[in-house]
Amino acid sequence: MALDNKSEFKYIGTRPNRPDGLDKVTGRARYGADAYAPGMLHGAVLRSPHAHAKILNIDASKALAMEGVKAIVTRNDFAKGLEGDDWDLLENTIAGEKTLYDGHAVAGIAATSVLVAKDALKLIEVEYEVIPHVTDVDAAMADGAPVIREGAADHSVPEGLHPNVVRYTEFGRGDLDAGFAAADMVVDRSFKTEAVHQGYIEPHACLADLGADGRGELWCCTQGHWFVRRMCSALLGLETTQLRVTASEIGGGFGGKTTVFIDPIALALSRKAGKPVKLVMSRSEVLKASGPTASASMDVKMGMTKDGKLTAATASFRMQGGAFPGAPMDMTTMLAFSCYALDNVHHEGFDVMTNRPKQAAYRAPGAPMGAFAVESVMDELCEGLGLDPIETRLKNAVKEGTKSAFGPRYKAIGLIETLEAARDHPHYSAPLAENTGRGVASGYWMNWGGETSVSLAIGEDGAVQVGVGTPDIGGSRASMALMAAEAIGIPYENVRVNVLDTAALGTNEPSHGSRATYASGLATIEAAREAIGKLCQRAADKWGIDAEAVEWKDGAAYPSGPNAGDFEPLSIADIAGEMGSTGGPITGHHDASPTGFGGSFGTHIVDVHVDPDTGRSTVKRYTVIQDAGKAIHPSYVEGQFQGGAAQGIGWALNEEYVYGEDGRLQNDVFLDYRIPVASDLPMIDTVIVEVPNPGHPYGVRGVGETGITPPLPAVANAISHATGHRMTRLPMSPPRVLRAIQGKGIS
Amino acid sequence: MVAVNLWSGLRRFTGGAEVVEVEAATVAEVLKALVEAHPGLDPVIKAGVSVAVDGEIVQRALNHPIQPDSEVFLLQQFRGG
Amino acid sequence: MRYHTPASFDDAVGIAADATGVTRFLAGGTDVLVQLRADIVTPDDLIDVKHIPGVRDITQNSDGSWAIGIAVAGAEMTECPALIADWPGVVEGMDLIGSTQVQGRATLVGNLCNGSPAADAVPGMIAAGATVSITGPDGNRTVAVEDIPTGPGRTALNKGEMVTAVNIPARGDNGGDAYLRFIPRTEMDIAVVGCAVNLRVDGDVITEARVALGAVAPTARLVADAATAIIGTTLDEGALAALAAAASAACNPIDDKRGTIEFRTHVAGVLAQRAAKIAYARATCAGGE
Amino acid sequence: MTRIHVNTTVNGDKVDFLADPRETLLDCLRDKVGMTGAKEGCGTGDCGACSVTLDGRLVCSCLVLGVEAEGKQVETIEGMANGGELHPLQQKFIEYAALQCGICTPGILVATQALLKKNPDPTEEEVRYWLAGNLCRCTGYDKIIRAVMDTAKDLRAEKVGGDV
Repeated sequence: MALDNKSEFKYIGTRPNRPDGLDKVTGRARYGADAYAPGMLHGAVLRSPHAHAKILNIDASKALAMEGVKAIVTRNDFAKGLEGDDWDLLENTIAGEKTLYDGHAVAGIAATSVLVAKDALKLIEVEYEVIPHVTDVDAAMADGAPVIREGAADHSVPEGLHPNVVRYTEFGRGDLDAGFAAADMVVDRSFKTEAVHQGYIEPHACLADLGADGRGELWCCTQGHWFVRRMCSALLGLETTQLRVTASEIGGGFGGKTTVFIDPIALALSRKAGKPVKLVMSRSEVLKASGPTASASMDVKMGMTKDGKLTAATASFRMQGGAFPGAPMDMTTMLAFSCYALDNVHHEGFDVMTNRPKQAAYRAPGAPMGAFAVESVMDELCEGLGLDPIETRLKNAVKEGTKSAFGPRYKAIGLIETLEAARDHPHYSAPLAENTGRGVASGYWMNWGGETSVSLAIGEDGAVQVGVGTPDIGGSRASMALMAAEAIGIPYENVRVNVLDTAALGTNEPSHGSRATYASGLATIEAAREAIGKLCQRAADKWGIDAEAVEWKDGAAYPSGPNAGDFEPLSIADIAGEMGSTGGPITGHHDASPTGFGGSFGTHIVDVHVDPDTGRSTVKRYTVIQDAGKAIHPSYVEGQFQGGAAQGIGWALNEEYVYGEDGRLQNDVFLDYRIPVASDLPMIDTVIVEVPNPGHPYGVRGVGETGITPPLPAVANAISHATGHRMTRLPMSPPRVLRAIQGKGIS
Repeated sequence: MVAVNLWSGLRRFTGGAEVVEVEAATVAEVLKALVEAHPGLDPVIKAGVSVAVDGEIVQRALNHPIQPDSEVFLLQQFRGG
Repeated sequence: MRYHTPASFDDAVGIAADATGVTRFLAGGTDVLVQLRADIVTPDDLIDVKHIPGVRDITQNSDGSWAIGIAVAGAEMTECPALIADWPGVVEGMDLIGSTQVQGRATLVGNLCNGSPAADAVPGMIAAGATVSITGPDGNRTVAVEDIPTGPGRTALNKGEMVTAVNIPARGDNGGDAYLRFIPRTEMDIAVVGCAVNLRVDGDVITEARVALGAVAPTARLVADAATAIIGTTLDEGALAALAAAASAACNPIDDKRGTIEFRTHVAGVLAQRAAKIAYARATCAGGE
Repeated sequence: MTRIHVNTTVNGDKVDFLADPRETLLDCLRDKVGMTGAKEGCGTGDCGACSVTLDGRLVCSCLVLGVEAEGKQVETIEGMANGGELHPLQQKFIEYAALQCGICTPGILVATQALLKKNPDPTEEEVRYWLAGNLCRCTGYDKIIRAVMDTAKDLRAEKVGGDV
């Protein structure tokens, strides 16, 4: 899909009110837990209190005998004989022979009320045999560590590694020895990050209604309802198209709602009880048993000449993604050095299983950890050689045609533009207060295209309805409406965008990978162009001329030039008003798996004050600069930048999964899982850089994910400068920073 | 012939080669030809890979065309959040 | 669970004394409901005390002392300028608990009787020399606040007993108090360390002091050595150093998800100094604030 | 389990329902009164998505029992607009893009309205601390704070204008 090279836009780049705004400020918008059905039952899930245990027996007879209890399901109520990813998904949804982590689902219950369901859970008797567990990534790779699952390793793992290492990757190029020999300074450091959670405010929720004939409906909060349909169908042994899934409004996802946890259980309960079943997770269940991100243990070594040229770089990433394969070490390895032109580079990655919940995607999955390590080393090199961190990055920055560290050459990209904007931003040269450090870091996310289907129909009044399959998490209906308005030349207010259910449209991948505005936007524009072709044909028929002699501009058909004939233009409303009698409905449709999604670079600047007596860090000023390709609705682009930065700050400073010696999660409430609150943050300034993406008609790049990549190292670099001690471990909680200040090392 | 760059972890399935030349006009043909040339790559490709063609990353669009002079990289499967 | 709305303390005590299962009093409910929700405690009898006359009152007695009703919410204390003028530290401690929303419900007595070592309202009350009035099947008694918590989640209240009011002494002249806590964020956390200082000056010399620490031992504690360290001084550098050392020495904390022993012990000294400086400033320019 | 008949007032309308004493006001509003504008994000008073006012006082409805609402006045997000006319805060939140997913928005609007009633001229710091119990994971709070500050300014100007 090529770039239009359009320089003037009428609607793109404006900031109209979002179409779903009114619903969301009045409480009308219906999210996952806001659905009710006649005769509905309420579900609840029994979860393992053990990190690792054999299930010897489950006796549900007492619970089933309780008044109001209508159905109980265990693993036996799901599909048999699954393999690969489907088996993993089922095993994570409901435990089989073993429970693999604290909070692992063991049984589901449906009853006439939530209270009855919860009371009945206590009557289910499960006999466990507790076995040794491991939750730390390095410990899980060590000799003698408990094995989570024998034979889980795939073809990629070389001989001799612990069975908990289930995937391995290695790639690179050049001559590392020569590269490091050419360096004036080499920094070789180890880093560690803890697992964090996406922290969406809406817990997972669904309402399932599945008949004994295998036909069913599911209402749920998800980033991708076709994914939900495929996964649930597999786990319940249903025909995919027999299950109709409707995506509710979604209260945040950030990657964590691209898979299923409770939906298959609700469907199984509904099938067994013969009634609709609503199932809603508590916050504690969300933290314990949805999909947090991986934790990482990393070594990075980089060499630099005294004039700031990188000569060689190597990295090793060990990442745990819970009791299943899937830690995003492939993305971490591919993107770790993505900002820099390197001739001599090597990466190694290990996917390690532990007794923790199965990790799910979290905003640029895998990239922030790698960026933390690499950008910290970059900063230390600049500091050690007395070089400016932005000028040095500019000296090594990738640009169009540069061979990426992971292989392919970049197309048009905007890293240099973000670095130049950062260098020229007043924040970068502002004076710093006492005990305050400034950190800079860059980051990248490559984005994603994915299966996409969009339908567009002209209404009788000339307004346009657009049906997309990507749930709207952060304002994408407004973006689609702007793109449709621009393509057709009608006012934004005349475009209605709906997220359709799985029965109404071809398969769509989720709103993930920063793809919604890029891919559904591209398909919307193409669908609009198809409809315009039909509109022109209707005008041509009416005028008795060839369709090629009709031109579409500003929402109306015109004869193209004097030779075409002298006709009054026909507006979209004119044509639509007669469409029933001129050939029937007018629609446009586009299906694609677009590949030209480009990628988005960002550079962040942050000032952090550190209290030398307590180690407490306060973010005083923050600036995000990122390439959006073309900002369709700048307010929501800024919102993505700001949200990504805030999540990254939380990850850097205070968020972490804390497991006790017993392998149980210690902080399963928002009181102790500390995401940033309003008073923790300053205003977050934004600069939108626009280097058009050649793979989208209007130049769009996805912007959702890149923003969480630079904050980890930017904040770490700032604290390192404020304290004079290099911070190599996240979170940089006050006890850890205080120890560093006191010279006791980084624990 | 199209030169396909592999990641170095795959060398043990290709007799040490990190660049494999295959006859192919689409991404699907590249993957098929790779497995024919080196059957050890079969599980790798079945598990899911991405293919970079002249800087564009293809995962699902297997009909994506490839020119003889295209720069082609086999990459690990992409994920998004 | 049975829900009761007694109209008098006698009725409330009667229900509690007769109860055979788990009993909880409900005022603000910000702890009771969380425990109920998390399935930690589901009372058999829940006694809502908010229907008892007078429990929402903040009263200043003729001698200048204060009586605070057991259902007075934190937000109501922060809306009482005279109380803030007398006991800013006590009000600060209450005000730091939870969010604005929690402030609309949470109470001093609830915070005390929940028995958390990290309760923010408790060190301020201890430093102020506050007492609680208790009524029960065996009559009434008055107990110093520091004697109420006996361990995490445990109090000195006997079966059937309930607190009926918090009594805070008259401020008197040339006094000041302050409470500070350490948390990793700016709001919404449980104290990692809390410290309250209450003192009186004669000129610029400290003549009386009480220092209380929270979250560094199984209960909030009054630290006599810390008070001794600053009495008779002008809160000079030496006195501050001695104060910090005494505060740190009084710590007997645990390592947990919120902080380490090492960190809590160090920060207790830091907070004691900072709180003392605020209290001292308030005392020396009393009325001038 | 014996259920209790509760008579209360929600957004000015008298309503009644039967509540198990273990059910929260949030449960009762959503499941019995049919008002799903207040959301449950945590159930422990840490996220503010369930904010309502109870006799004018801002509270988390997940930390109030349904039976405690007896004889009280409850105000929820559903009562904020005047018929079809949005409250200035609601209008400004839309204009400022002060919401992304929108799940925290009802709670933040109810909390902010309570703030501006109490303090029509808050500083940025006061707004941030007042809203510290309303978690938002999407926006980084920037646009929310700006929308609140700007609404407060507008409302003050309107009031001054009215006085003249």
